[in-house]
Amino acid sequence: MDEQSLQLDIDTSPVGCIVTPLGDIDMTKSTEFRYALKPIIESKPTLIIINLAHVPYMDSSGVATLIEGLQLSKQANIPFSLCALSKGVQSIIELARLDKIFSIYETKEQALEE
Amino acid sequence: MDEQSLQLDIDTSPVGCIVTPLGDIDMTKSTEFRYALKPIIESKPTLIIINLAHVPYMDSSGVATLIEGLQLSKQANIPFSLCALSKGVQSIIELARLDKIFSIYETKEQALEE
Amino acid sequence: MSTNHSTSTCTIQFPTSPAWFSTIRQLLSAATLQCGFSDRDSGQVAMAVDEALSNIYRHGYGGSSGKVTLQFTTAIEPTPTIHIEIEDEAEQVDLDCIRSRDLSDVKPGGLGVHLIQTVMDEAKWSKNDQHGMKLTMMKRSNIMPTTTTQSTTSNG
Amino acid sequence: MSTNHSTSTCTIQFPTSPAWFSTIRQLLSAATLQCGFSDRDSGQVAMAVDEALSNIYRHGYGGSSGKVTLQFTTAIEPTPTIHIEIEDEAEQVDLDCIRSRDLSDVKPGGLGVHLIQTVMDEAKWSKNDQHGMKLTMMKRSNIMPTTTTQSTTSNG
Ligand SMILES: Nc1ncnc2c1ncn2[C@@H]1O[C@H](COP(=O)(O)OP(=O)(O)O)[C@@H](O)[C@H]1O
Ligand SMILES: Nc1ncnc2c1ncn2[C@@H]1O[C@H](COP(=O)(O)OP(=O)(O)O)[C@@H](O)[C@H]1O
Repeated sequence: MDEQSLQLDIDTSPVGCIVTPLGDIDMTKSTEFRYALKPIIESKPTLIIINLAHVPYMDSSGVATLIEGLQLSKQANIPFSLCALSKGVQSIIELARLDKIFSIYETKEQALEE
Repeated sequence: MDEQSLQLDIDTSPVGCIVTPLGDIDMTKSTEFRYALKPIIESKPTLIIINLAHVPYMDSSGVATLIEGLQLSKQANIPFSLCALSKGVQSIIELARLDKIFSIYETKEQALEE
Repeated sequence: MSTNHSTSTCTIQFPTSPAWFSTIRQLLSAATLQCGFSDRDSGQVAMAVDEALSNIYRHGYGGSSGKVTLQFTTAIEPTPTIHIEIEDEAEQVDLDCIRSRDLSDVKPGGLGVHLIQTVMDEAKWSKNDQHGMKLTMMKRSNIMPTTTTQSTTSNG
Repeated sequence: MSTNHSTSTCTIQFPTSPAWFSTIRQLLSAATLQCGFSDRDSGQVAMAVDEALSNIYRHGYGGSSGKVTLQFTTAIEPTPTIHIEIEDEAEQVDLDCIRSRDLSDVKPGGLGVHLIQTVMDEAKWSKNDQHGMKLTMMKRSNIMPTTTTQSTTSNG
């Protein structure tokens, strides 16, 4: 069972902010993920990259959080992208037909280059 | 499901060899663990430390592998110790009444000092 | 590990507490992989069940934990297949309310029913006789069945 | 997460393939934690079931995969308790063969039965009527029961 709180690496630098959640993002974690993203967006970094390399599974509540993050970032004029999608995350993003909505990069480095 | 092979960090230096298995060691992994330990013992390092910090669960077949490792090391005159036991591993070692049989240290550093 | 496939059946009654969901996903993954589903299909079945349980928790029980009974049966021949039934004891809702929304309107939420209907070959909600709802789902694996039948291998 | 406890019951039939074992451990952990077991007790129940399944795989089925039916029921009152039954369809063995060895003789192997008997409050092997063996186990949690009864909490 997985009742711990969401683990999140946040790497802030002048180039932007890279957010790396660790572990599945399902109903037990998505609210926390949302609360973590909000102040990051409000701090107005140069850009925001969500690194999903260590998220084997994400449910629709996690996807909803990403959509909200994208929309809030857009309003604040901050580029918002996803990178290093695991197979599980890739699958739900495609099934939700969001693969054209998000900027998706294969690696963190490629996401930073934009 | 966990059908991947056993992940193992092996850190060899003049001081000795520190073996760090990653993940549960149950029936699906213990044979592999045994095959990994044998050549290490045969290479006659100064000492062998099994770092169990990243093994949340070990079953009796894993414990059997440790006993075999201890006995082979003893024959070869190599100090063999365990360190950084997770709660799960600690529990099975105690239940099997092996806590006095193995040299057990809290940290890698303490195990190295001996 | 053995490459032979085998079936499983399960009936489990548990609370819709989200703390159970990752365990249930793992259970469905194990069952589908063992009967021959691909990784991808197996993950999708686990996702469909996860989304169904989330909906029962949020909509059926209004964010409280309530009883759920999950049953599944896997088959290997002629194609790896899983049949799943999820029953709750929550308020019965109008079946018309359970539907996918227009996805071209990008907004947070409202994806669960779409995902369930997309990844499963069949997904049907119905009202139970007395109280509660029932979701019946079925999925066949997209990969070709192997010629191996369910048998025992000696690998010990 | 909710701190209220709740019960679960499960009947699952699956192959004794070791690939299932981690899933089954997770299932037992979830069930025992949810009904109020401590982390330690919960881990021990999962271990007992794991060891029992390993023995069925190795001794009962001689290292092949065979059918196993696992049933469990948890209760909260008066003390968190789990009842477990594991039935196989393997050769029946003399019950005297299933016993713990002298642990003072340190050697690899021969720990499973000792572990099962030590961590569970009851563990009894028997022969089924027709074929196969049955292991019946019970454990009560060592922690004091909370006064919370099984109810729903609104935390959504
Ligand atoms: N188990 C259920 N019980 C009652 N209503 C449900 C259930 N599942 C789905 N629904 C209804 O179907 C709608 C669509 O569900 P879904 O696609 O998962 O999106 P969301 O849950 O975000 O609204 C819900 O808003 C709800 O009205
Ligand atoms: N499910 C089972 N079916 C048949 N024999 C069993 C079973 N479980 C245990 N045994 C017998 O009990 C003995 C002790 O088992 P155990 O303590 O787990 O040690 P080990 O399996 O390493 O021998 C086994 O050697 C075997 O003869």
